[in-house]
Amino acid sequence: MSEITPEVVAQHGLTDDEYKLVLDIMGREPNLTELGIFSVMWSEHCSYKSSKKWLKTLPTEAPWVICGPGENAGIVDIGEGLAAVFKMESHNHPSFIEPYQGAATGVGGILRDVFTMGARPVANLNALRFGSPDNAKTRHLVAGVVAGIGGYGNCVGVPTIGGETNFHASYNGNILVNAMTVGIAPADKIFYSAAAGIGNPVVYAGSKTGRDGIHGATMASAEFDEKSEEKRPTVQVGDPFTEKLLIEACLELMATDAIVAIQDMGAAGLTSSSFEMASKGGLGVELELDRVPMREEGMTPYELMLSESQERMLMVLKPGKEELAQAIFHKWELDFAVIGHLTETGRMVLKWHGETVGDLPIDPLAQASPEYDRPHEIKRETRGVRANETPEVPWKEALTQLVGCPDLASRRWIWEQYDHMVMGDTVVRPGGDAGVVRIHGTNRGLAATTDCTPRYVQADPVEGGKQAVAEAWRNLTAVGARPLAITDNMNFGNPEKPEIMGQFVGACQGMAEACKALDFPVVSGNVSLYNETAGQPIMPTPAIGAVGLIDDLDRMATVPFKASDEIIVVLGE
Amino acid sequence: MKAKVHVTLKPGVLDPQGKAVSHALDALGFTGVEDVRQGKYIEVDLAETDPAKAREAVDRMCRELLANTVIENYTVEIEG
Amino acid sequence: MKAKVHVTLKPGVLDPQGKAVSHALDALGFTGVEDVRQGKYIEVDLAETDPAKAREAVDRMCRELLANTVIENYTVEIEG
Amino acid sequence: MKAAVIVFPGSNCDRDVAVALERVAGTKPLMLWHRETEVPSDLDLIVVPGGFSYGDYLRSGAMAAHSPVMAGVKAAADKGVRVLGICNGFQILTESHLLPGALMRNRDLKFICKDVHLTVESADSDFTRGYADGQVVRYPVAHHDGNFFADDETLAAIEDAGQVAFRYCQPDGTVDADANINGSRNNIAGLFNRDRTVLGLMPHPERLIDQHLGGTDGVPMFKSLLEALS
Ligand SMILES: Nc1ncnc2c1ncn2[C@@H]1O[C@H](COP(=O)(O)OP(=O)(O)O)[C@@H](O)[C@H]1O
Repeated sequence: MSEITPEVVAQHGLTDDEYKLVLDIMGREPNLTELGIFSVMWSEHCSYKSSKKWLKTLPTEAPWVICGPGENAGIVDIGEGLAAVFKMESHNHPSFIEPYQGAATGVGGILRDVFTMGARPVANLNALRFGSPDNAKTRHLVAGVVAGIGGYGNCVGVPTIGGETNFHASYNGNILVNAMTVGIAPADKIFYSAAAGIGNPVVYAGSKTGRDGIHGATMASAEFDEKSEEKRPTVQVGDPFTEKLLIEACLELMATDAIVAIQDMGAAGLTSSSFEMASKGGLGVELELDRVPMREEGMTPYELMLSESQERMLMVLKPGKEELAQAIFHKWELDFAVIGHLTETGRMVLKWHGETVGDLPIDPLAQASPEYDRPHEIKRETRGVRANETPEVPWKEALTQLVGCPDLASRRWIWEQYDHMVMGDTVVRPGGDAGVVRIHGTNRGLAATTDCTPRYVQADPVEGGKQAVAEAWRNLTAVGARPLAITDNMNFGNPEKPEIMGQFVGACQGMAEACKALDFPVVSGNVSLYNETAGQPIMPTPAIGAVGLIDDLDRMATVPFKASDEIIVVLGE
Repeated sequence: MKAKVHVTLKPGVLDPQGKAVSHALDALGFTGVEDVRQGKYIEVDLAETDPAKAREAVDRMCRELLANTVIENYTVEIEG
Repeated sequence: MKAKVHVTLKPGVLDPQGKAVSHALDALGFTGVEDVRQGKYIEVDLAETDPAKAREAVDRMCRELLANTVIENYTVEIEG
Repeated sequence: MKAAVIVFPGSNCDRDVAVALERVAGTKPLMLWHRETEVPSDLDLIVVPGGFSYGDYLRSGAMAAHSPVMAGVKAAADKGVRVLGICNGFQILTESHLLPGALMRNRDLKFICKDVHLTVESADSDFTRGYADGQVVRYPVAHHDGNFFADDETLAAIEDAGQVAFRYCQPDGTVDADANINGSRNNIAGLFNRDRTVLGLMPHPERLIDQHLGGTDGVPMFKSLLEALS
């Protein structure tokens, strides 16, 4: 009797066509572990199956770009032998279900993406969208998310220097929590994920693996409905202390020459990290799953491959470096285990106490994942608002209304809960146009901002996409920085609806145009689709995170008026 | 009446606090500590005098505020 | 054996967490909440099989680490 | 001045304070790992820095207070070596009983990161001689557990012995309830031991040591130490 019934296939979020492709690739029926692997690898979250086609149209190159999209984070040259490494990532659904832990683990995940590449994280930012302030849940969600972001970032000791926060009823049942990290690495010592060297040891480091978030990756891609309550126990708990140790241990090991390739275990944990590393290197891998450090008894290969436990890393080491690496991880009181080695087969072979429990071809699975050209319809509302159509409001009243409206009100309550000064290099704190951190030991600075105005994108996806990029560019120039590049976090509804897909495609078009015009390439990003509750989509929200360079901090600009009797100038139309 | 509420992490949910305490006990030389789990203990004094009603109210407090049922379990004891 | 440890604030020590919970319960519409005190509940699994020795060890753990006796009291229960 | 900074797993202001010491004193401090069982005997100053030692999961500073290195710090403090605990360092010093009282969760339960005003309650110490009695300074705070508590008797003893180093105040120096950001008894932000050889404070002097960071009110503390201990 086969254990793979149509129900089991459906539970794993695979369509009939996709399952046929599975059978083709395997040449036989997969077992449960193998099916689970396909399901996470081909989830929207990991495969970008709806968005890939359009993401490819974004400009990603410039002379200062060291690494564009495709790695854990994007990298740009910032001179004097250094590089800025950054990315933004969403943790929307988990944060709605459990705001504190959801937001906290979102910060943890994005930090790992950055230090995995050899960078010390120097700044965090976030872009948050909540439902209407009148909604009963909003207060609880805002409090939980902000506390979670702070709880994690403060403990890890990376300053949170900026972000943005909007409120709108379309986010009532589906908030957005996008977290961004900026790190600094030596430009000539960047770590990538492509595995190399047949026979080289594959090692595991960090926290133990538990039954956290199994199915989590599939959840992040499934539309929300009433049944999401049942998926609740899939929320993971973050452990920022362990993350801090992991940062220090990884950076210490990176200072040696022991690492061939490294990848954090993000969504879909061991599965996606091992597949990505092997696929990029064109190699095979054999894993002995019984050697994985486990938090609980009785865990199965299926669970080990799909667990989303946090604060874990996978590495390929040079032969003979295991002891050196182990000593460093043990010094930082972290788990460490050699769990496999690279092979020339191009297959992933999973062993469990010596027995083969999974055997899959890597490339067809990792690279031939489905790619869709979904129908789309770009709706552009060209008609602008005319002055004579707006209601007459006495200016004083208008001013008090504006100052009091949730989207313009002061965000101090939020950023005072974030340690925005730790590391001793924050020169522009939150509350300005962009946050600025000094490049340690120099008089230069990195500026960073996150921006998007969803109602513009709603009205006209193309113009709205352009505007988001332009606003980020302006916020950087406003502090005196030279804009370098952006990361994006594309938050949209269900892409199977042509109108939503049109928002996505339009926003990509607009962003691409603006990026080209401004010489402001996209070096990393993240897509979050299916942000809907009971069929109601969120406003289209392509959040832009941007980084710029200030060559001389003495020439930086800040918001406050500096003295009386100075002249005030308004620039632009 | 007084209600005594225990809120503990569900089995299987990572307990960073318990883990850290267990480590620290080890470092202090306490041997034979196999596991530590940390939870909350909350005492609620109520004006209510009917035990059944008190329990019902506290149960609702737990679901709505005191426990995060996504990751936590709770128990309620009512005392005279 | 399992030890159940309750760590509570000494009477007279202000409990900001309890107060905040009490406020929040009020805001949620729970009436008749007179006081809330929040403490910690820690479960320690021990290899020790002798109850008296287990109690002694856990008592020492409390004094040395689990409770801060400047502000907190603790109780220890040992279970088979 | 020979200084050392203790590094616990989870410390995250260790580098910041090392930078401040180096800027002011010109020499790098020694970084002492938490597992060290011995503290060098020729130290003039030991700094216990901010952060989240061991995650601060049980109580802030509780686990660090029992770390191997703290035994050495206590022994050094007994011999009169100056000890400065900042933020988590202050919490560790109270948990180690080098300072009285305890630091509890902030009154409003939220993490607070902002600049606050403090009065210098006594300039008569190796830590504060660069300030004037009653001077108002502006320091950043960044903590979740800075709510200082001591019972009435202990508090009276602290006040009688003049152990209060800093209090939260208004910009004009008024010490009142509104200025008390975290609920600390008597607005206490920093505390000496009886001999004034140990200082613990919640605010971060190391975060205001150059104009780019928004001010230099932290510099006199490191200068004071340098002058006193060289
Ligand atoms: N979630 C947040 N985290 C950190 N800082 C924030 C957050 N939201 C807003 N801020 C800060 O508050 C200021 C104003 O925010 P907002 O009005 O949303 O941005 P903008 O100036 O782009 O319109 C900015 O300096 C921003 O960095």
